Amino acid sequence: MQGDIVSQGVELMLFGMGTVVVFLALLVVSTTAMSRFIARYFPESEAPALAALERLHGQQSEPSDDPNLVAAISAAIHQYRAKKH
Amino acid sequence: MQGDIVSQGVELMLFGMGTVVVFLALLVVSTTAMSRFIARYFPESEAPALAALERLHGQQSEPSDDPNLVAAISAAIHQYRAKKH
Amino acid sequence: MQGDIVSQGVELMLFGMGTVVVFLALLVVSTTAMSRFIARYFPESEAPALAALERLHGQQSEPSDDPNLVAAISAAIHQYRAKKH
Amino acid sequence: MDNLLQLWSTSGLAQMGLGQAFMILIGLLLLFLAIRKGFEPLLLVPIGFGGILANIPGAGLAYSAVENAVHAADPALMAEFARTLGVTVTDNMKDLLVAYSASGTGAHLTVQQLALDAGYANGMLYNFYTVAIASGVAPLVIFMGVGAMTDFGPLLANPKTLFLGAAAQFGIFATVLGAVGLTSMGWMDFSIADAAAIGIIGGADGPTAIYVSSILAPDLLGAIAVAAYSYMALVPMIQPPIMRALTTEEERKIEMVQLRHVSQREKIIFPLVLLILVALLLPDAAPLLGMFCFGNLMKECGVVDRLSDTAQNALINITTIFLGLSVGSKLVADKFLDVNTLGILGLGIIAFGIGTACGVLIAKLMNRFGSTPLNPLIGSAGVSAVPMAARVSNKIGLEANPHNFLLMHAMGPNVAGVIGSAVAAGVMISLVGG
Amino acid sequence: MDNLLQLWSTSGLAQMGLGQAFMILIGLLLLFLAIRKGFEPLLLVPIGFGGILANIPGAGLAYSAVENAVHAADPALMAEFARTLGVTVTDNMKDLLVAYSASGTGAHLTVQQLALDAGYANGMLYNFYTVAIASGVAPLVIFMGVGAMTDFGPLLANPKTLFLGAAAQFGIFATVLGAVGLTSMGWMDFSIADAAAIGIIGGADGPTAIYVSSILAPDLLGAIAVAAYSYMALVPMIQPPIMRALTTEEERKIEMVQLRHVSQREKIIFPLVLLILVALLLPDAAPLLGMFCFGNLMKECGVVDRLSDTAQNALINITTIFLGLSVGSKLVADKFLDVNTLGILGLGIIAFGIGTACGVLIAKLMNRFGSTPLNPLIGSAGVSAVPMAARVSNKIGLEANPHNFLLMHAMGPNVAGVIGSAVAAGVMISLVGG
Amino acid sequence: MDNLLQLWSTSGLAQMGLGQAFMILIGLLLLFLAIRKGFEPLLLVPIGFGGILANIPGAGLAYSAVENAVHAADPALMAEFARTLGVTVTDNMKDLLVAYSASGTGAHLTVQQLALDAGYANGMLYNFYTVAIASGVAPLVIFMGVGAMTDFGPLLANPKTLFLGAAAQFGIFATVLGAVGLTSMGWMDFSIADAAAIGIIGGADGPTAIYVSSILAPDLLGAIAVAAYSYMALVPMIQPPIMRALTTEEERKIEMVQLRHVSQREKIIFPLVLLILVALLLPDAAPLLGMFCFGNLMKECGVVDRLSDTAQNALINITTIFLGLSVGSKLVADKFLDVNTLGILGLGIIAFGIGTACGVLIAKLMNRFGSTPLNPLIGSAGVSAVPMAARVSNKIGLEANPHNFLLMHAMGPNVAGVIGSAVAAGVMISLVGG
Ligand code: NA
Ligand code: NA
Ligand code: NA
Repeated sequence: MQGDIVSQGVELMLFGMGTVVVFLALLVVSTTAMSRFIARYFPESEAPALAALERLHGQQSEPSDDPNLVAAISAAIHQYRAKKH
Repeated sequence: MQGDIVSQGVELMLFGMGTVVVFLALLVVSTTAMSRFIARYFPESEAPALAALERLHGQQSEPSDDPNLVAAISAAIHQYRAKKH
Repeated sequence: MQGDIVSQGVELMLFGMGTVVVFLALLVVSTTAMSRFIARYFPESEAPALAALERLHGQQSEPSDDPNLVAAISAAIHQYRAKKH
Repeated sequence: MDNLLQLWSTSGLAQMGLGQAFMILIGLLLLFLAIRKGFEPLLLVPIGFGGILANIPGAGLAYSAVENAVHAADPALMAEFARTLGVTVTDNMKDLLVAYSASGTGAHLTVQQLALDAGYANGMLYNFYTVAIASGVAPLVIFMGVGAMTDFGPLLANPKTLFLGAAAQFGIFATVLGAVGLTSMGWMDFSIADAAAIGIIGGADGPTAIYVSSILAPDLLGAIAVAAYSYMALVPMIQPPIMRALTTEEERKIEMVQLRHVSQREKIIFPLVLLILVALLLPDAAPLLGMFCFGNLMKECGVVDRLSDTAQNALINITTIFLGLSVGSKLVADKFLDVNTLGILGLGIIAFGIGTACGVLIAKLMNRFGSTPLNPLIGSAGVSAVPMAARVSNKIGLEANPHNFLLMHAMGPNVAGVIGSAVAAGVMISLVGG
Repeated sequence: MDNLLQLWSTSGLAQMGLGQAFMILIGLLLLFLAIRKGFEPLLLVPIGFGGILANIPGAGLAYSAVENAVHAADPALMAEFARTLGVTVTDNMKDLLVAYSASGTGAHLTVQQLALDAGYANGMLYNFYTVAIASGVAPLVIFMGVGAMTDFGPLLANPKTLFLGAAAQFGIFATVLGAVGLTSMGWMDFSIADAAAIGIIGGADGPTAIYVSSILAPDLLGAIAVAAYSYMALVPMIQPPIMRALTTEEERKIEMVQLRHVSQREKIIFPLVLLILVALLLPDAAPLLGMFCFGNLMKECGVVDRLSDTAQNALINITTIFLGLSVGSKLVADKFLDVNTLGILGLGIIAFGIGTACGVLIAKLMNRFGSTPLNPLIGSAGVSAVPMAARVSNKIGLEANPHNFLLMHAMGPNVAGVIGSAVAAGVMISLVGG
Repeated sequence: MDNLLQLWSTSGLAQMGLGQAFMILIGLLLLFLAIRKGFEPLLLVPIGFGGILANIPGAGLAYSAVENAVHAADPALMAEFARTLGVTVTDNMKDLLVAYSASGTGAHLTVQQLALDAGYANGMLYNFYTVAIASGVAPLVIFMGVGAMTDFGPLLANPKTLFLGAAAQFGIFATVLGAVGLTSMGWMDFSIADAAAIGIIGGADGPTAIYVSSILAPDLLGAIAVAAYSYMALVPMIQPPIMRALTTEEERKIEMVQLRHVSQREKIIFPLVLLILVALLLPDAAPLLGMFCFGNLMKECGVVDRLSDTAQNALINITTIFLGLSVGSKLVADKFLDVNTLGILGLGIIAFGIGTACGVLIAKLMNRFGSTPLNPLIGSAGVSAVPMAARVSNKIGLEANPHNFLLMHAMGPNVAGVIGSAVAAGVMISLVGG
């Protein structure tokens, strides 16, 4: 880099900010294109997606609405957490 | 350190043990002073302290005295632990 | 190693495979001897062995056959796992 | 008696300098802020504690073996150092250190060996710094862990928010200008590399700031890291006045449309798209953004959960402990107590302010020209400071309109700001560090 | 304008070579196989990602500071390098690197210092490789973790299955022969050390393969690791046809007697017996098998559960992340894109096939001469590829006879194969690496 | 045939020395004690296993590349070594190693490079030792983890118990006297630094003992660590007779008043008070006590729980594994099998006994002159050996008076003993190591 330090700073600002904006603009374009491409050619059917999500997170959708059970569960989790410390 | 090894050893004992005693005596003084200072100027009201402790440990004081629940809890925890291995 | 590369390869094969077979054969002999020695002189009485295993794994043999409890347990474990994510 | 004298002369009280005492107080202040006020405690507790350790007089924990030898100033050893380095011994031992750092490989190694043979050793914190920061590994590993904790869903649902993340980086470059301005007026003495490292405070991203300063301005690293983390903790105080001043009540009330569902596939592909863009355009940002994308890919791909969990827990925690202590080693009095440190602290807060303002203003601009409504309050989240800045946007939004939940909308610019400042880091390393 | 040129000249697009672009595609392919097809994702995700990072043009992440300096080819610096190394500068910069690696200690250190002083730095992946693999520590730590996850119970219940683990290692040595054969015919160019390292792919054991190649053939490490892990993932496709071809329906239906109970004491003593045998007979296998036995002893002894848990979780995960990225650094285009890589990939699959066949055939032999029935399908598990190969044995067994559960029986030869290939590794290091 | 000879000559049996065989048995004995008898298994399992690995003949796992080259004794290489070091080759290869360790930087590096070029490598355990112990990092990290597990509550409730922790350190210094006495009588051959390192066994604190010996007497480290951990495990056998002999039935029955509640604030401030005292008075204890206080602050401050958890789990476990194996590397026969080792084992147990006795006696003294009743049994806990010694106090107390629960009261002197021996370590490093 040539010139005095102020002009170096100005240049750094111009080229730096320029690069940031150009890069993120390209990222906007690529991301949008990628999302559209996937939505068009590899759409996830909602049900399998949900299943995949559940598989990933070890969740299961079985209802656990018995209030007694829910109480037991939350108590067990509390106690488990308390034990951890 | 000068002198033969025995006199070096004696010196090391004297200065070493002396330092240990002096250091821990100063620690007694500073600790006592610190505790008094805190008790006087920054007393923890008991209730918030307990709350803080509970927050720290994720415990909660809600009673879980239903014997059925307690059984469920301990069984769940056992099974959880067994699964971990 | 002397000779051209093919004879080196043949030698490596002969000595290598030989060592593998001899080593594992010795391991068969030593392992069998070790198992017999232990079975003869230091037999684990079955019950303590089971207890040791349980101690190791934090399991306990108490029956948890109340179906209600089992449901609570599995629900608690599910929920605990789900929370982890 | 000799032993008593030796013990006394090696005690801290006998060697305590005013600067060291002051820096120990600074360390205690950082601990107070972290523990009592909740200022980014995960970093400021280790940094503050490391700062105290670094300033223990006579312990030399933050110095290399050679520095420790020079501080001890044994005349015979100093004479040998001087002979090896080809200089004359002076009263000012700093000259020796200058000559040492300018020496060639042979002399360098010999002086090191002389110091070690004379019983001097590298300080504990110096070793931590060498392994964790000088090698560059600790900030990169933390960035990997941050990647593994980041959800790009909101960003993918509304990619335009990337522009807000870009806008807020103007704080970085405005600060560079400020630093060179102060220098040209003779008030401070920063090189262009120093200015770039100071600017990165405006990125509001700890590991990025530490990574850039370790390359461009290692001597300023302590002040820069302290400023970056302190101001990140102060975001809920710095940002709201600026946000209120630049927006009307009506703008703050704007409700945004709910974000679309983002598929798992998009989330898996996104870090790869970002990586390829980096590879094509800005290789100097590859270490930072590469590790970030790697962490995110591990999280999203769903097949290496045990690696992802470790990256988010054991590994990032271990690294944080040593990173913090290492940063603390740069709080040693003779490096930190300098008028430049004041300049850095002042410029840092300006950087945060300008970044916030630019984010909000560009959001207003986009709202004016865009088709879908955009609440300008989410622009301020573009400085990063994840997730604090997004929470601030949400809070100010709720004040204006109790049905206006901006949190998820603000997470888009928030993570975009992380990418933006990593890109800025790459540009500056490329232009200034080469 | 200068800056624009500088930015452009440092961008990836301006420097991208065909080889690098191709290797980035290979990296993406590995990620696809790992994530979508489930090919050993714990290793292939980091390896694939590391491969992409290594080939980012201009970033030099996989190169040392000296290599980066030579690639940048600054004329003044190159002249100084050449002077230090005592060679004449040519247009071909590779000559400089050859001279550098052949140089003595003094010249070596001086050139390094020159490169560092000129602002070049070791790439991130180069550092990872140096620390994790060149030092040998990462494969050993992973082997320790694998030991802590291994149950020798089925092996102890039926020690004869160790012979199946021995037989399957013939794949290793047949491949050595293949590699030297290709070389003697002039189709490839492998040294005997290269041939040994390639053979170890047939061991179907990742850490062993990486450990051996890091000692015997570091340049081939990338291809060997990729081949080993890919073929381990392909075991369910490679093995079944061979197993079916070599066995009759009747043999596949053989039911085996239930395994006896193995006491905890036997499990505790076994790793020590193995260690003592290694100590007496094959010291060159001591690092690998020693760490393996150590991990297993920690697991079985029951008194150091917290160490064993850490070895199986945090420690092995952290090591896997860095091992994978480090292996990726060997996927750099100018080292990987070579006709030898094709040879390695071809030889590797042959190694798996021969190992599988030998295991099955020896099992048939043992069945003919032994007293208790032995299903030959468990022979194929002797290649290791734990636990995939044992599952394959079980599956094929169930196809022939729905009451035939071979899984536990196949675990014996399966873990025996791990020991067998570690022994083979020791022999080869002893004979070829000395 | 040549290959068979080569294989045989590299086998362990052909190279096994009597010392190595004996040390392997020692390793097995340590494993037996750890696994079957529960002797400090977390350390003694890795140490015992490392000891076996270190003594595998021909593997050279505990030696540097240069040592391995000298043991192999290739005549041409030895001649080159001798030429570089400027000595004449003799039959006794030890002379070469002595000349090597006395050589200057240049010769040192050249000999290393010669050994590496000739295909010799640093042994695995040698590398572990270099990274974990020679650098000092492993004992410090373990001390940090111990700090994060320590509750200073009982100490803060009754600060006077710090005197008991001081008194019990007399065992350390009495042992120093014993060691120099044995030397002056010509029975052993210890330097004053050796004597100091041996004395620290009486501190009953593993990481402190390893840290001090790694600085003052690396050659004795193996014996010192083994003695320290073995005697810590034997505390329930060593202490009770001494405690009973020095106290009356009446004294053992003394019930102590319940400890007052200690506030969270006191617990947060205490590690800082301790740190400041260290900084002012004893900088040489700063690494040990600094890391200890840091761990404790992380635990008590309540805002960095994830760091504290990692310091108490993954980090301390990983470090323990490598620390143990590294200590094992010092059990190599030619360093361990020495009459001095017997002296160390003998002196170590005397140190424990004297420490216990002093703690009890000073407690009796304090009980006589103090206002509140003090059960002298808690004095023995001042040796540290946390929490074993406190449990012993409790058990003996319960025997005399079934309503007398001394455990919490004994935790005060127990943790005070940790501080006391770290202070003693600082004094000795300051006076002897400088
Ligand atoms: Na940012
Ligand atoms: Na195998
Ligand atoms: Na102690």
